[in-house]
Amino acid sequence: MVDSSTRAVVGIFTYMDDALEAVKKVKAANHEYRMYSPVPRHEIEEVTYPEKSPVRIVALACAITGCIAGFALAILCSLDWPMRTSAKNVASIPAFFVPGYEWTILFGGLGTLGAIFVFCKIPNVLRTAGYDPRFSHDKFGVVVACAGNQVDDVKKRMMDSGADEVDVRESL
Amino acid sequence: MKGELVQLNGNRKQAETQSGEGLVNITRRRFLQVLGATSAVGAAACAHPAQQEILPYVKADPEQIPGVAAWYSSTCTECSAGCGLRVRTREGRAVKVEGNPNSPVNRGSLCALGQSTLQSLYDSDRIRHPLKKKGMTPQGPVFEQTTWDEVYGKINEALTNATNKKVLITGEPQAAHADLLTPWLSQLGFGQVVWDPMQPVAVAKASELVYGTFGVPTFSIDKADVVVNFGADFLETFVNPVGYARQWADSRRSEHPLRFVHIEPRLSLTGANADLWLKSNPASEVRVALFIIGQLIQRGRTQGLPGDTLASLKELTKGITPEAVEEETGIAKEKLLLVAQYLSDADSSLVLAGGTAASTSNPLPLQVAVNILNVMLGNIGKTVNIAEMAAPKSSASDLATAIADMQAGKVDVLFTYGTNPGFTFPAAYGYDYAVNQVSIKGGNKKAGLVVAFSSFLDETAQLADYILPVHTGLEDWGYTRPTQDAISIIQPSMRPIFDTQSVGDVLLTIASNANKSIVPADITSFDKFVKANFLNATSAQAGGDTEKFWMASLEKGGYFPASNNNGSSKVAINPSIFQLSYGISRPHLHDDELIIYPYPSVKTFDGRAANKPWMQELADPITQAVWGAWAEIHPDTAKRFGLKQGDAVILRTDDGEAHVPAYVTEHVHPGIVAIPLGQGHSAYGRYAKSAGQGSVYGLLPKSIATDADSLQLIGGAVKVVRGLGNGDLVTVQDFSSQLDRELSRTTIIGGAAAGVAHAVGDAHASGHGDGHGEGHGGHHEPKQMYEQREHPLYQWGLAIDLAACTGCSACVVACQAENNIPVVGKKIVNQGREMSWIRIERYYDSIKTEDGGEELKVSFLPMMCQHCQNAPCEPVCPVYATYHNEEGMNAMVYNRCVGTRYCSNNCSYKVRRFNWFQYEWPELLDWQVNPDVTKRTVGVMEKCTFCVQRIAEAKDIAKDLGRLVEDGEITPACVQTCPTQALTFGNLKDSNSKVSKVARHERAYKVLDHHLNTQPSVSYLNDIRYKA
Amino acid sequence: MTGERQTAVREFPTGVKRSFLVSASSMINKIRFAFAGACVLTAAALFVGFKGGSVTSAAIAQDSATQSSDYPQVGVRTGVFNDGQAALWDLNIWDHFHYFGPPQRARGYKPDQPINFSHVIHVQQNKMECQYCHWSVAKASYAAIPEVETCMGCHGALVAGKSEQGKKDIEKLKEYYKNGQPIPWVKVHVMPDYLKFNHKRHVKAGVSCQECHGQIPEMEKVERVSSMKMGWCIDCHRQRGASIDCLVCHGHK
Amino acid sequence: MEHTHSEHDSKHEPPVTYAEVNDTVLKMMEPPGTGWYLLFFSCIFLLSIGAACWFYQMWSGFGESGKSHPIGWGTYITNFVFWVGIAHSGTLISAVLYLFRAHFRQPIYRLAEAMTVFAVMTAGLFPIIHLGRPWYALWLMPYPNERALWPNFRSPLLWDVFAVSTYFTISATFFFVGLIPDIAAARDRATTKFRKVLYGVTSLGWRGNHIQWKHYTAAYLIFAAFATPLVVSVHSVVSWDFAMSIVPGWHATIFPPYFVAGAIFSGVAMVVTLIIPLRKAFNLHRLVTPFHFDAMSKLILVTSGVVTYSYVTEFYTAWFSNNPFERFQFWFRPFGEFWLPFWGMTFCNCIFPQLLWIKSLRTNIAFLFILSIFINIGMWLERFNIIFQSLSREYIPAAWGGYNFSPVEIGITVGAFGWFGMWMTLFIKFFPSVAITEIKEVIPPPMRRASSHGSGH
Repeated sequence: MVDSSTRAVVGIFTYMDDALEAVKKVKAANHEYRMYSPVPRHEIEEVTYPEKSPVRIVALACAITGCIAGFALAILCSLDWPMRTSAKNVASIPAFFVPGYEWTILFGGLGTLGAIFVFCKIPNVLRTAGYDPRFSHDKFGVVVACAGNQVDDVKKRMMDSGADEVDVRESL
Repeated sequence: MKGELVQLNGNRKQAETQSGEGLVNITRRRFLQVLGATSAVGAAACAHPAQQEILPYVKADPEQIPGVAAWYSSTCTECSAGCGLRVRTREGRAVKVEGNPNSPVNRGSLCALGQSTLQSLYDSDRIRHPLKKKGMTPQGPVFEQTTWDEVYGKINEALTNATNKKVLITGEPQAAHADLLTPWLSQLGFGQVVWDPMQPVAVAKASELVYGTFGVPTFSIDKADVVVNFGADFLETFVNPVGYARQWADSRRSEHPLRFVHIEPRLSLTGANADLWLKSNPASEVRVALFIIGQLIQRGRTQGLPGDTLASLKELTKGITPEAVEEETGIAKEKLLLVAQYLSDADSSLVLAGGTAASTSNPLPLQVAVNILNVMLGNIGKTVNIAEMAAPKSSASDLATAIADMQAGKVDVLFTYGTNPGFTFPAAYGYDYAVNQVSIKGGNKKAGLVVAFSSFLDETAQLADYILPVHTGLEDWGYTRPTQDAISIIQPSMRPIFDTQSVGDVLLTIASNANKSIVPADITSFDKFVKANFLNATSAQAGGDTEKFWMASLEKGGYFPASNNNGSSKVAINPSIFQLSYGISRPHLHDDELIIYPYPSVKTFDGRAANKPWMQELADPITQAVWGAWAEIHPDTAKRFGLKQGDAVILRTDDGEAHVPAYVTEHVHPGIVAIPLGQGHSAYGRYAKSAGQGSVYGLLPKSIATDADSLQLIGGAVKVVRGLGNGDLVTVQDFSSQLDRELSRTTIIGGAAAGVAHAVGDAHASGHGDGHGEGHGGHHEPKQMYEQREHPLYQWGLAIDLAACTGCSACVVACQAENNIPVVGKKIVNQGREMSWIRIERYYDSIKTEDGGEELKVSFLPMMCQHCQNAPCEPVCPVYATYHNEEGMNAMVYNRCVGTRYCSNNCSYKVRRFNWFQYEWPELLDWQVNPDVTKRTVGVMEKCTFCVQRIAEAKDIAKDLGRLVEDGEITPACVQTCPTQALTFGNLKDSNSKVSKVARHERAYKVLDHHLNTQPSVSYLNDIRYKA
Repeated sequence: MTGERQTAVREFPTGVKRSFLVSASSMINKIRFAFAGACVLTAAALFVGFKGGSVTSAAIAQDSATQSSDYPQVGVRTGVFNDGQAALWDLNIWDHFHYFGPPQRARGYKPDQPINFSHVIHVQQNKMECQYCHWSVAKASYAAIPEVETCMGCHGALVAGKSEQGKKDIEKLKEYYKNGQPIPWVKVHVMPDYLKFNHKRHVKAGVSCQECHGQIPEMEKVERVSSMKMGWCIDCHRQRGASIDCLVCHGHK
Repeated sequence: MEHTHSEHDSKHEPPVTYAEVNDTVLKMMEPPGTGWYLLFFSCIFLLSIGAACWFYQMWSGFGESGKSHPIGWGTYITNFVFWVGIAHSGTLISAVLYLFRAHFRQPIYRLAEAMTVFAVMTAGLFPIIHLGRPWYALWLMPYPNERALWPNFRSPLLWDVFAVSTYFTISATFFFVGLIPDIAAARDRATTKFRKVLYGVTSLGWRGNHIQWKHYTAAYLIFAAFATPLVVSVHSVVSWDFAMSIVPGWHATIFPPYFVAGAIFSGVAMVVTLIIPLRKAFNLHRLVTPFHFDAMSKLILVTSGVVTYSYVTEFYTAWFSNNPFERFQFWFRPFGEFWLPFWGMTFCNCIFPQLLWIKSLRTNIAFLFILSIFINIGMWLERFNIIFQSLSREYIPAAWGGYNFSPVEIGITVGAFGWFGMWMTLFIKFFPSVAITEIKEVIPPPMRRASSHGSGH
């Protein structure tokens, strides 16, 4: 599939419903596509990615790890050199709720950040085929990767949906 | 401020002990620390602190093992009580002074001044070589270094040429010097003048009139049931404060405590410990004494008196009505009658007079009346031992005459040593002018010679043409005679630091230069003289092997036979006593005048302690003030003069003025202004000079109490003028009420039947009722969420008997000396940053009397780290710098401390101290630093450790012996030195230890424990007060 | 925009999961190699840190086994990982560069002494006991440096030295003694001010000198071979069941 | 943004569009003018004063600050609590209100969040500054070391280390994640090389495709969910520094909610203090409207009520406990020697904000600005009162004492404002200080056909 003849067809839309229309059409033709938008909209999600995001699972796992790690840190460090303070137990569990709690959040938060990095594929140092700076401004975009012989079909589907312009980028 | 110990950036000299354990060069290290904090990258890599050296001895010293202390016995020379000392030395340096348990005077204890004798030895301003006066500048005289030979030559020349009088002014000489001076004075034709303002000469004179012998009797306070005291501060400075405090305390904590009435216009430390303090009009005490005599005659308690005297006494006391005495003395007649009642009811009693209250223009009548009282009450031979009398040689009139002679040009040669008349004699006499007359002209218009034998450039020494630096007490030989038979040896505990000589050797050299033979030829030096005299005096005991006896005596500290000389009760009343005037002599006061009331304090005595930073920074037990003098003024009077606490006050007489801050307190008579003696030096050293401006002695009138030959301290009128702004009063405690917080508690015992009646929570009897209420920390059952801490071997604990604690603050200085606690200076104390680990809290509260009135109750509460089992400070430290160890101690690890100060915030007792700055010891004072205790660096917390170094040492020794530490082997510095042995330390785990027993005492409680459940390791025993 | 399009790089090849650094520019690769290189270098440095620098006990033990058996063949106490180490991360490399403190506190500190005293001659060859000179070590906290008098006991009249250097040094020693001056030895085992180290207790507990000081008998010039950091002390205290209460060593001197 | 909408409609202004949002916000980031430089260098100047004072304090000794015996904590811990408090409203606005879908948050939340991060950075300095030996601050971290020692996990100060470091990490992450799409927008409009590189790097190559948005929104919600308990926990932990001790006046169970309410109170006030000049300077009137000020005023009014209630409760508990030490402490605060800070605090925090009951004042910008400054002062005084008054009158009357304000600690306090201001100033100039994406989110998307979805969420 991956060869030099692959093209990127870029549709630029002013209106979100037009773009979604195009997505539906492209999807119907089984094309691989990316839809770009200046904002996240649930309408877009419903069309493009209706499943739940796995980020949540990662966050939960990390948070649980953090909780265990926080408690373990406090307990093990205290037991490593047991020093009494004020007749309190060496491993005073109530006091260790704080490190446990804080590390739950810390690990959970950092895990979520990691999840974003992994799932959103950032940091991304590469140029992106078909990306247009207007997408971060006020335009919606639908980019389709297709073989050279499918370009016209895709282009037509986009124009039909109401694209402002459709570009074909050669050297994908 | 000049003279502060804090030297933040300058003059940090790397000190090294003789063993070469160099102290860390703080400057560089701190610089690196600062760098490290700001830039984590190791800029340290390029900085190499100077390498440390480790210096061995050249020759082995058999007495020294590096790192092991050697102890030497000696005798204290700070005052004339003659307390035995044990000096701890490390690598040849004296580092700590403690009482010698063998000495009958102090029985192992030592007062604050005695302990700070180390700061005489290591006084940074000591004279280090012979000096010759170069000239005068506006800032004072300038001296240049000279040689011993030159000065001896000059002296010899002057002695040869002298045609007029030759005068030697000394302090109250120790016995060895007295023995040497007797031939010396006569052979060399010197007249001796003795001047020591602390000597109770009036007491001695009155003894002569009533008992027949000149001298100060020995008192047995512990044998009295009732003590009535006219101002004698026997818990502070009077004759033998350490010994008397012990006697007093032994009685107070016994089954039958003595009842103590104190009569004085000002609340002194001694008065604060009395059951009843009666605020008398100044100089009116004699009327009280006469009134009591009259009352006793009425009640028939005259058994000790010869018949004829009784008749004359009746005559003398005729017409003294209670009302009249109330009018004269300002004391309610009920109280006066009560005092008379106490005395007449008591089997044995003691009446004393002394101190400033008795230093009036005619002190003799009061002293005589007191002696008569003792005779009437049958106290002679019981509580007053007139067979053991010390005869003070001090004479104010001699000195006054000598000054007049000098002014008149009748003196050619003047030697001074051991006294400071240039400061401690009323400036009105013009001592300095007189000395200049000797120095400039001499009698025969040739230059006279003034030589001071002195280690310190004080007001007297700086008048001299030449100064010969002499050894301080810890470098010198000598002996004192604390009782008639006993001899307490003064033995050097270290080699002289500087080019100094013993006074004895100086005198011997002068004599031999003048070809006078005053001692046998084989005695070539003063130490030989001391040894010979000692062995002579004890020849009966020495047996054959005198050398062995001498070594044993040196080790013991002297020769202390058991004294069973209680003496007879035979008195010889001189009829001339009825010729004395028993009236009150007080000057007429103008509106802007008050009667000046200078008093010696435990801080400075007569001024001799003024250059000792420990004594300057020691909080005065009553006023809690530090550094310098203050003027105690009654609130009513203060209002009249428009003064408030801390205002600058100028006290002015025709003869001089003193600038002091006002200290407004109810506990002085409204007619007086009370000032501690001994501050406001113009010379003597950096600390003395920095503390205060203008000396009290400068205000005293040119009048001597001629009948008693002592200084008239009280009775002069002084103008009180509001100065500009703030008078720089610095106190460490600003709030005096316990607010019902039951910190210091009192057991009120009542009536004639002594015994513990009931406990009250604190001095406010109301609200806490009688019986064993809530406040019984000692029996407080620990309520504990967590399992109780196990203490496998030891659980160290301390118990403090408040009934025995007088508030004398000796423990504070002991702690300061032992634990390298820095002296920080007035400014930093004023910021609330004093470093002392022990604080003597002083509270004024009131006790309800039977008739519904209120009596003042002064409480002293020594407060140090309580080593709580549930210490609030411990769990809050983020780095375990403080934690609980298995010996029950609240451990503090300085080097782990990062300085959050959370522990201090959370300490309910506020006993933790923070190092706000890097405190450094000035040169020479740093020699005293205890090598066993870590010096704390800036930014760390510190606190009482129960002298962990002593615990470690005792455990180390016990381990060598294969056993546990036994009871009594560990005495922290405070416990060791306490004059009243109010403190007990030991192992609480061992239920038979002394401290366990004390902690189980029925008076025992723990401060704040019933509020906070902190479970301190320090127990307190309720104070005891008689119900008035 | 057009320029960008021409140089655009694929974002998503259909059906192939694109990895983060596929088609990375040469710059990225450089960074990767630099990182990997740094890791290798660090590992090497750590290894040097573990092993390098000091005299290690094993080496001493092997060298000295054939020479003398008068003193116990005990190595420097093994720390957490290696000789004289306070913790796994307490590396010689830090000491060599004095990152965390002055050289006096680091392993490998080997200062020049005023007199080139050789423990090899005195202990190894002449079989002198440690405590003959360091006589207070079982009596006090401090291990005494011998008095100059002690040295003179032999060197005063009997021993004048063999080598040129030795003769010169002994002359120097006599000079010190004649002038009544202590020899300004440079302290090798510098401990912080806030620490109590009681030699007596350790000697009596059977800790040999070498466990802390290394094979002094083999040293021509005395060198600090163990870190003497707290973790190192504690490790031994724990193993021997000695107290690890802070106040045993801290709070007093 | 419906309200904005309708308001605009009434004024016959066109509705805000995506492009307008983008342009307005990015315009704020245009090359700085004189005013900005003046502000920036004043901040640097203040910061240098603070840095110099701190260095002097470390060199000379901690005594250069005004603390004493018995007042071991003072200005620095006050500043610490103050700045942590300031930080709180940022997280409140960004996370809690996000979860509650409170739309008035959008235009102010970015600024509030920046304030959070920079305030925590400021707050975090003070526990180190206040150490007697700051060069050993590392010992509070549980890192393996050659001393074989660990920190004491039972100490509330160690909890602080955990709480504040977590708070900083999470809020900074949250802040940064929120910024990514906006930086991407800025990158795509950047003109200078410096900015291209800066935004190119910091946007992490964000493109905004549908997969990224999917995970992004999911993660953002989770972040908000993580940050929300932090709002409660961090100031609770900070309050335990006091509540866990036995100092009369500190040892109170009400402290955590009391501190959290106070933190939000002070933080919202600080947001108002910052947003008003910004609004004016960058002409954000169409984004930050009276509606927002009204909402914030209401928040201030509520939290002022909670804070006032807490004050009263403290007094009531002290009275009701019959504990003599507590009772004395709470008598001492209003009527003792140091009554001024107490009554100052009461006026600023309890009395003055009551004027917000008047509707017109709630949207009166000048009044709000003055009020917010008073509240900031009042909240500083509150912390100072708690720390200083409680410590100055503890159990033992003999150990009571006062405080010596020193120029050094005043310098460091001022320096902290410089430090905070420096970051704020830099941020405003280099990053979008109003959330572009979030505002766009509440604008109805452009639709060719009438949408059945309606606008907004």
